[in-house]
Amino acid sequence: MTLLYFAWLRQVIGSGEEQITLPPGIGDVRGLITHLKGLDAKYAQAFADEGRIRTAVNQHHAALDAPVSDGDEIAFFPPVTGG
Amino acid sequence: MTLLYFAWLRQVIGSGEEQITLPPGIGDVRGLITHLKGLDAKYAQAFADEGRIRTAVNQHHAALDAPVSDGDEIAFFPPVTGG
Amino acid sequence: MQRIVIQQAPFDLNAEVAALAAGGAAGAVVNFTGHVRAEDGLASLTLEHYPGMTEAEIARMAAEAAARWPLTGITVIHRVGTLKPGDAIVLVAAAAAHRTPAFAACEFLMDYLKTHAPFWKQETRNGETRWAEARASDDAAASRWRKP
Amino acid sequence: MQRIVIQQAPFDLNAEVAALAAGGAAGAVVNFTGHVRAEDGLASLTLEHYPGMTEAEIARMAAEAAARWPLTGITVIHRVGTLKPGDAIVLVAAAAAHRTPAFAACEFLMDYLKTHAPFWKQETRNGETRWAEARASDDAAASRWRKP
Repeated sequence: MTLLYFAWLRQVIGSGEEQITLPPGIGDVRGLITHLKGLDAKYAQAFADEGRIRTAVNQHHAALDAPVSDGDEIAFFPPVTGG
Repeated sequence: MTLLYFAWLRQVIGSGEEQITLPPGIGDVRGLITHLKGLDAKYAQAFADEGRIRTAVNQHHAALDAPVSDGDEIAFFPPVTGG
Repeated sequence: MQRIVIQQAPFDLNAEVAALAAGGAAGAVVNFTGHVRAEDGLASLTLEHYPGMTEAEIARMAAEAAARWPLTGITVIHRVGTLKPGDAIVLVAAAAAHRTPAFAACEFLMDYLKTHAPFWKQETRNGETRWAEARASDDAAASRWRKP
Repeated sequence: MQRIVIQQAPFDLNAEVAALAAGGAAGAVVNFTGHVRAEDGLASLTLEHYPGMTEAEIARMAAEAAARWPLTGITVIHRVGTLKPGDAIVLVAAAAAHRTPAFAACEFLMDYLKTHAPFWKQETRNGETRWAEARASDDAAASRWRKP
């Protein structure tokens, strides 16, 4: 699956895009975040306050309980500030 | 005083502007209209339906009971349709 | 902060909006442009106005808008003369730090302009010309801004 | 009837409004332009976005607006990259036969764009750069369009 990071999340993680294989047993956004936080201190820092993170699954805004599967494009970002 | 006519009122009266001397005893817009209607058939026709006429006194919208005096600029016109 | 113009010529939206945004006080500019609709075979529209009162009445509306909302600028340009379908008739623009007052003021100004500014339209269809009638819906729109 | 563009370059309001008014179906075009405010010593703003989702999300908003109001056209142009105080950031335009739906749709689109379109702003002041925080007032503005 493709993971995308924007704004300060991209800066904390140090990359805007990465490819991962979804580990078995992870079925939703919340599970994916928990998995990432366990990988590395930079993910733990980026996702420390989940209230500051928004998610899109395949370019649609998604909640923490939205299903994810391998092949999806998952994006993490702060609340948007355009306009 | 100066009388101004706009849109179809101007066409019915045949002139956009005229100078008159306000006859004694006329104190408001309603009295002025009654006076004009008595002058000539074209005024009687133009002011036949007072519900279709709007008035401005010295470039402010004014009601039928608004006071008028010699030296005023009085304009008669249909409801406005700009914009 | 009021710019009120009656003219025959087209207006330049880029220049008008840039002037309202210059200096960086206005975060939001709301613009209304009214255009001649190609309805019922309309060939052209001819606008007449009351020089002097038109500018005075629009200035009074703009002062009222500025008293009601925290605006950084107001521009009203109304064209007169003969216009074709698609042509712009009027520009009403309100600028403010944030968008909510800019939207409200622009809509207020349009509603008042439609019902209070002394303009009259003649419509030409199939070679015949008649005066446009005022619309009751415009009076209703303006009445919602009346203070109790 | 939807025109959605993400670009670095400035936009041309005259051309955008003329395109929406062409043909004579639109009597009313309501435009919002957002500008960089010179607040608190802001030197510049840099906008980043999510290519692909940005266009898709704005297209979904535009479809929702077109379902709610009788519109003849919608144009959204959002700039990205680095902008200075006074520069235009965004254009949202809604066109309709009459003004009421054009005003409502333009305001709806702006409220949704502020809260749903994936753009992020970095603000530079005194040589220091920080990410802009989302405003609670924008969420409140968007929530008023939610259907019961």
